[in-house]
Amino acid sequence: MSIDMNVKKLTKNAYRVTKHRGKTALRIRVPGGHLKVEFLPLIQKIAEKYGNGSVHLTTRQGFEIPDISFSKVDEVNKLIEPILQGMEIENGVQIKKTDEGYPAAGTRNVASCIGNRVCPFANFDTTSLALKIEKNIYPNNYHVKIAITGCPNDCIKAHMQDIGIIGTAMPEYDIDRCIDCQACLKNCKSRVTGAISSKNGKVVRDERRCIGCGECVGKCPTSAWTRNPKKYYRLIIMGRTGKKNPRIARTFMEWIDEKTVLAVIMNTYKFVEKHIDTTLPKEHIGYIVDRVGFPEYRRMALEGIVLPPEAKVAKQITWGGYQYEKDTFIK
Amino acid sequence: MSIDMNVKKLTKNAYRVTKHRGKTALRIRVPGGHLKVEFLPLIQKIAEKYGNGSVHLTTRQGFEIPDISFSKVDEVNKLIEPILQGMEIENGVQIKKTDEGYPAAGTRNVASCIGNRVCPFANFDTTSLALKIEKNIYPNNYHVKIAITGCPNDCIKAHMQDIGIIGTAMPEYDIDRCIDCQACLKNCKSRVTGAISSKNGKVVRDERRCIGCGECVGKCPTSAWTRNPKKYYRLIIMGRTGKKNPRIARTFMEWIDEKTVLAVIMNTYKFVEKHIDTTLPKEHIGYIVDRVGFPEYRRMALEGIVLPPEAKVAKQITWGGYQYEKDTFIK
Amino acid sequence: MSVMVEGGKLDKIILGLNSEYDIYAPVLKEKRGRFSDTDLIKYDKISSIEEIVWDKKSTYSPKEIIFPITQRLFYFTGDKQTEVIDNSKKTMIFLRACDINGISRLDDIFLKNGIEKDVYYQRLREKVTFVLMECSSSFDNCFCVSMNTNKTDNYSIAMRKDKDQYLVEIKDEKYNDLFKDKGGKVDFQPQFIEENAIKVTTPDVEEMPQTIYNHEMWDEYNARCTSCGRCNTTCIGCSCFTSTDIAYEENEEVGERRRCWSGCQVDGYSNMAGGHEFRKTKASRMRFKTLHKVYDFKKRFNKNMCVGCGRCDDNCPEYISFSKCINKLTEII
Amino acid sequence: MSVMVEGGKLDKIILGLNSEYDIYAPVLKEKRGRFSDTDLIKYDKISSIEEIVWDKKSTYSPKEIIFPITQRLFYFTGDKQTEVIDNSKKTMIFLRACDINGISRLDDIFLKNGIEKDVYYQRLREKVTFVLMECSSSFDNCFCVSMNTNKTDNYSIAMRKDKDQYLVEIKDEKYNDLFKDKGGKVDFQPQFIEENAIKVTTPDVEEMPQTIYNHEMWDEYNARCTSCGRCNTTCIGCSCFTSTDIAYEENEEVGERRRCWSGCQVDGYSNMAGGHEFRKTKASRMRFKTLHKVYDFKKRFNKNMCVGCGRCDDNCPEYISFSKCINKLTEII
Amino acid sequence: MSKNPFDFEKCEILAIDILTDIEFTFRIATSITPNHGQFCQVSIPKVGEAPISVSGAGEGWIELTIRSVGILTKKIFELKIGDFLYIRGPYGNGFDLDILKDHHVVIAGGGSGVAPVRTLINYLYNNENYASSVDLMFGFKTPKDILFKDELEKWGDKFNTIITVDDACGVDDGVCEGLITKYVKDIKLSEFSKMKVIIVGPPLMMKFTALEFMKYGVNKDNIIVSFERNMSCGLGKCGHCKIDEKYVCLDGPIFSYDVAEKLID
Amino acid sequence: MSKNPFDFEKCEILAIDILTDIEFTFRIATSITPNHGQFCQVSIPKVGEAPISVSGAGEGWIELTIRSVGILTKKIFELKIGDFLYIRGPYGNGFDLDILKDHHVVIAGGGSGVAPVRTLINYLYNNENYASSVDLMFGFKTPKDILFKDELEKWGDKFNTIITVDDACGVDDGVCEGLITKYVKDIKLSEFSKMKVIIVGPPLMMKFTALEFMKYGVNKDNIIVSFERNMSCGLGKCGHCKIDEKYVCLDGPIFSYDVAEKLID
Repeated sequence: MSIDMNVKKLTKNAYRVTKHRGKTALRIRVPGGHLKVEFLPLIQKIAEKYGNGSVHLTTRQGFEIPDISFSKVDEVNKLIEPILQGMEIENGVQIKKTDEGYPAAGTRNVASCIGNRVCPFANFDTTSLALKIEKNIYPNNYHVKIAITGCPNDCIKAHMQDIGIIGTAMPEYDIDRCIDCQACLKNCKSRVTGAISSKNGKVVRDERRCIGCGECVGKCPTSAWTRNPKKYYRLIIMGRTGKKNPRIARTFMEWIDEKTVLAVIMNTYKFVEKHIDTTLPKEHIGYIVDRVGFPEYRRMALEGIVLPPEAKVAKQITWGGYQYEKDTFIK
Repeated sequence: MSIDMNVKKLTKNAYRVTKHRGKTALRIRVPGGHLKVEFLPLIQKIAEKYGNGSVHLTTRQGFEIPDISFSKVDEVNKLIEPILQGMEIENGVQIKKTDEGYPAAGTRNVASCIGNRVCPFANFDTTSLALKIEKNIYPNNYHVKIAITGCPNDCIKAHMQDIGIIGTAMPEYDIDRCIDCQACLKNCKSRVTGAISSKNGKVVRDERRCIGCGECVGKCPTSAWTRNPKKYYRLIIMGRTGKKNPRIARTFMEWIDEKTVLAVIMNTYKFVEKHIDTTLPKEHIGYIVDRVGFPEYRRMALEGIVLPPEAKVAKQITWGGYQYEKDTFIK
Repeated sequence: MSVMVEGGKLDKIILGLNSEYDIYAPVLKEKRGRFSDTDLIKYDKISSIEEIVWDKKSTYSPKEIIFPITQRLFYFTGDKQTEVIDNSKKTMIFLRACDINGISRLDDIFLKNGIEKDVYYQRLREKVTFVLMECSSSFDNCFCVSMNTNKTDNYSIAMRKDKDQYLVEIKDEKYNDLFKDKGGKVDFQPQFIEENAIKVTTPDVEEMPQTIYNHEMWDEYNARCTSCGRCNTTCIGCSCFTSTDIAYEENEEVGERRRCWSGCQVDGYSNMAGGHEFRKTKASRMRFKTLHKVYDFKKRFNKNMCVGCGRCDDNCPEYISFSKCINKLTEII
Repeated sequence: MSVMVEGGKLDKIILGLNSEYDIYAPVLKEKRGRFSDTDLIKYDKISSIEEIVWDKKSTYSPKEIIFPITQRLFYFTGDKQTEVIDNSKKTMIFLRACDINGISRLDDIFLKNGIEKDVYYQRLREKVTFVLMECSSSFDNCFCVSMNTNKTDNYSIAMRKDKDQYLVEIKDEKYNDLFKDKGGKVDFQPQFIEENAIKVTTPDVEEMPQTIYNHEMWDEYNARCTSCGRCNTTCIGCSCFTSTDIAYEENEEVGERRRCWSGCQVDGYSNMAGGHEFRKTKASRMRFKTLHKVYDFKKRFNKNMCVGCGRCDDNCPEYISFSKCINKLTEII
Repeated sequence: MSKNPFDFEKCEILAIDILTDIEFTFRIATSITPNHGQFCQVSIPKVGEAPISVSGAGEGWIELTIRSVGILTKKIFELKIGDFLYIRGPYGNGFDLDILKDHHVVIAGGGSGVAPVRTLINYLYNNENYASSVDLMFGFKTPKDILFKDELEKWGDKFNTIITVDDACGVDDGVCEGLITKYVKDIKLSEFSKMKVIIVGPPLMMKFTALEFMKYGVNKDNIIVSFERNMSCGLGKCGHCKIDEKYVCLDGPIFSYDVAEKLID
Repeated sequence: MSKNPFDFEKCEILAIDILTDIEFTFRIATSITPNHGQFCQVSIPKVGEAPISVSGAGEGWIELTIRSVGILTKKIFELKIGDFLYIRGPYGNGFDLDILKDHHVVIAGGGSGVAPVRTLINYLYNNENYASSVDLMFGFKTPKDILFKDELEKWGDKFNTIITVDDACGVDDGVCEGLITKYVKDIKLSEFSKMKVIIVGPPLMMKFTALEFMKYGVNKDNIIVSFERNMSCGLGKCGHCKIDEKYVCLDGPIFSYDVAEKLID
């Protein structure tokens, strides 16, 4: 029989149309990038039996198993049931039919840096937040890219995502513990934003310049700097690569809490739902915001949210990035 | 015995200092992100025996195996010999002692999107180029991040790298095969840079606007558009995240060949060698270029290179990105 | 007469013919495929038998030789008009049975439909000599047997490639001399594909039930089809075209009237001047195409337009199977 | 007298003492550690015995209670100067044997070195009552036994935590009344650590060979040490400080003279006004510290400064082991 | 060499009649004698070619009523008397006069649908007894869109003529308001069997008008419609005008409604 | 309450002698009577405190020769006669006069190293027969850096006095060019065993000058040096001036070279 494959369904099933006729590639999500190695043998088996014995590690921290025949998709879907079970359902993701593969692919794997399970710079457990977000937003066909990074160094490249979540520390200063070694100051000056200056044998933090990396805490030999135990986040939005207007994400909110992060993300989906131009193949969120305007995005993103007192929200955003020609958005 | 660990050596050995005292994490390189699954059991074994049974998939397409005791580093180094053998040495990387783990970590794993082994949009085999580059530059302690993407869509986020290599297609047009369906035009207008316009019942490509994504070729139902079989690349440079000045990489060269890509990379290392400020902990290439100036980088990057005739080179670059305060670089 | 000829000798014959003939055959265009590092197989002039691709189906059919994608009809120079008249050599086309049968469909339209013959087509068509390429096995997506287009005797020469040797039947005696002393006589008659993996049943009705017009079977194509038009452009039978006048950019006094392939699947094909579009939805276009290929053409010309070459299925980027669509239609009726 | 007291009753004793004493003990500061989601253990005032962390070593030693990190010496108001005199309550410090021995090193410097006593230290020091916390087992990096600092009898009260009960020896009889009727008498004497996993041999020389000055053993620290100063700040024995005068920002007429901890490992410590730096390299600083801790202090005070609490090793972000350094030095001599 | 059917004739413009802002009638010099309802391919070289119904014909001339809807027609509108249009044709089947003879003929036209029946009406007008009776119904969007006003008046002298506009725009001009289907009932519908109804206009107008007549008992095979398609080659080659097995340029544009309604597009 | 050793005395500035652009001598009113070579902690409240050698002393006053190198000394330079300096001290051991008695004393000073030996020289000048013989050697960078010019001339009357400059800047001012080590040979070095050599100046100058004298046979224990360190508390507490087991503020700044050379910093 000739292949008659509804490729739109196939791609929603987390398979992709490849360059090779009749061959597809399965994308396995690894929310937060953290994987129990007990799943590796299954991935190996699928690659060896149905693929070509290789996997591609994706930049979103998933596995892509290439070279699977269209005709084997159903079989593979049955096989990956333990992965759906262990990596999605056990994490609270709602998937009705567990033997039919991934129920959606639009919303991409929620990526995260290794976070404070390992990294000394990370301000929180990125993977755990990734799992919470995954639970809230997956499955979903809207094309949204979310990444989470433990500190403003942004190893995960959250600046290239639709929604980037940066863990920030609110550094608190005990002036009497400070010995004026200036380790924090020097580090902040050379590696961060120079938010710390020297004053009268102690240091002063310019809170409007501080990006909350928390490195002053790490550098301080007397614990004069400590983190406020509350978790703070910076939310950056609408970064992207793409062929039209690659640009880095810009700060939307600062010093917000996890509850707010999650609520803004849910509101963002509502924004997409309301404003997406369905006549286009798949309008990405960033282009919707461009089209509809940041103020409307801001309005919807904040809907129903009671902001924590420390929170700051961008009133306007200048996006920048590449605009290959003057008429990039004048058409 | 008390731990006396030269952590600088440890980190050069591709282990990292973690948040947990005396515990490290091993980073396994997967050049080009493409992995034979036969290596998975070894990774699993290390994670289970020496780590905590989990791995983190890094955004640079490697594995990070956390929670390994400092005291087990030598043992683990012996164990990963087959990985060094199979993923580095067999690929031509020179590693003298194969039982002492990775000989360097500064130059990061060369990342690449899945490329044209799978992706219909990719303009070349990204993984193969990644392997060639890996062979040329690894091991090296200079902190350099390189990523390769098959097309200007840049799924690998090459725009956040020190050196981003974008595979481009030189589309060639056979006017007599064109049926004026405008599939290329509409796609270019809505998804790319609008480089194609309609003229007299045929189309015209504005070569100064074309970013070489090659999508016109993919869209054309008559093969009026085909790729010039030569491989072309765009080289973008000095993108980064980081806490100081996150910014997207900017175009340094366009329409260059692979030979030039490789030569510019080697010259870039010479530039680092010459100009790095060794009094700093590890000065990243982007900051060296900022300090020394683009013209000097340009001069050294081009040294000894005979450019292909189509090649274009940036005369100057405006970097942009975040500058948190007006004095970010005035100190 | 049939002979067995070595490739080298065949090349000499071809070189000899080149003064009189443009010889077209499916050839490989390296890395000119839709995806990077993929090749394109299309018809082009050859000067060596080696250039011919035997083991794969060409992406595009040979129709473009006699029905060029872009064909100039008139040149306009100031107030003058000049008919464009083709002065090329005779053509010899290496092609398969399905395509020979496909060209007969083109003949129906261009030479038999209406009162007038399409002279532009006719002039190219009359130059053609067919060299039948024997299919050693059925390719993916072929269903020529179902369409009765697996066989033909409409050729002058037939050929089978057998490693470096070629078995050649010279059916048109005027070519006998070419092969004299070039190879040993053999008992060779081209074989035809007798079975395809894919089997298609065409609707066998005098008149299509009106219910088919709005039948839900077409609906799925609204979501699936992207109107790329590859099923039209790769089809040996599709003959639609659009005429355009242009004035050259360098001198608006000079211009041309030309025609280009168009196709019922492509956006705008059914547009009227003024904007009305008769077949807006992809479902309606799919219906139009399907009925044309396996139903209404037959009402007019007593044979189905579709020859089962399968190129539409080979090339559909959305993996829509036309053979499956035909079977679905037949089943519904 | 020794008694066994329940935690609840001990809390009541503490509440009672609070009017007269600030009671300091190692307590847990949740999520205030160097890395996110890690805790800090440091000395602070307690009001319940429950607050005390027994099973882990504190990051910082108790020295900051008697030798505050920042200590004001004088206030300046216009032309007037006022000596800053501490009026706080008496202090009771829960601490371990090594730290009690460590404080004797501070006493050597502040009270015995030179002719003058450091009155600021003296005033705080005189308020102190030691409550010995018995170590149930040696912690990571401890080498008190090697330094002969595992034991002490310099305490008023000693305590062992035994689940919810506390075994208490009241050595200073003036505290007997506190415990009367609060618990049953037991036969309890604090035990001391008799062996550490880490063993250190200090250099046993009258005079350090001059060759040690430029010995290559120090070189590695140039690359390894980052001059963060944690080995100084966490050390119970380090007593160096730097004085600073400031005028307050809000009113330049008013200001203070204060002193802050400094340390030989920290950049600038050995700088002269005018810029000359005596110990520029990290190797030279490591040498200075090492010799001070296990050699020259002893020449002056007949005991090594280092008490083997191991906090330097606990906290070195570069994983430099001081115990290993001492052994290396001793081996070389 | 065979005669080239794509070749075309250069014709001088003899007169231009401005009917509305966007509808002009061009009289051009030519010797062709089209049937009623036929069309020509009209072009300006280097601009384009379009199918235009013949709306008038006489000795050595024909008339083409052109609606300005695109680049070509816009260019044509810029032409002046003495300039040239280029035509080939006539194409298509045209109306079969024979079947109308001695019948009650109703001609219903919508908008520019009037053009292709103009010569037929004038024939019936000039041959008063050819049809047993003639009714004319013409629908336009607004009063200013009404075409051939003078002639409509002239025809009204002999034939029962109903002119409707979708929207009278407040002008009381003696025209009726509403779709023409509304006024079918006003036609004398006594002799169903012999009545011939010709409907020309946009597809939906034709469909609903036909249904309306059928409601009153007119047989499908007595209804005649004229299809508008983008006839391009006029020769049955280019495929643009194909519906089902029919090529409008060859087999049409005039179809009996019983044939037309069954065509699956 | 115990006496606070950090407490300090408010002293009026009696005179200011501008030696060079960056070296002033302040005479202040105080009743302290420092030994030769001792230093005081000098401060301006709210600005800071610094160790300054006593360069002169008399009845009810001392002199402090201050080099402007930082914030505090810059502020001090802004003071005028009648303003106040704040001091505590004197600190340190000072020179042991007894060991110089009846010896050939050589005093070698580099730069501002002259200040701490100024009172000693004046003592020897005023008590001419205390030492058997006195040689003075002073090295400065350039002629304009020469301190105590008038006194140098005065001393030169009684003592063999060699003044050198590293760079004469083309001025022939009667001074020698070159490091003072070069001129050690010019000193009458007949009685090695009884010669006492006092060297004050930067660490390297002291080291190489001592070595030079030793080359000529002067014994280590007859060489006396004065250490410059950033003495801060002056009380042996703050640790800044510690070298090996020595606290410069307590055990120094004057050390016999045989002790000094062995100290491992």
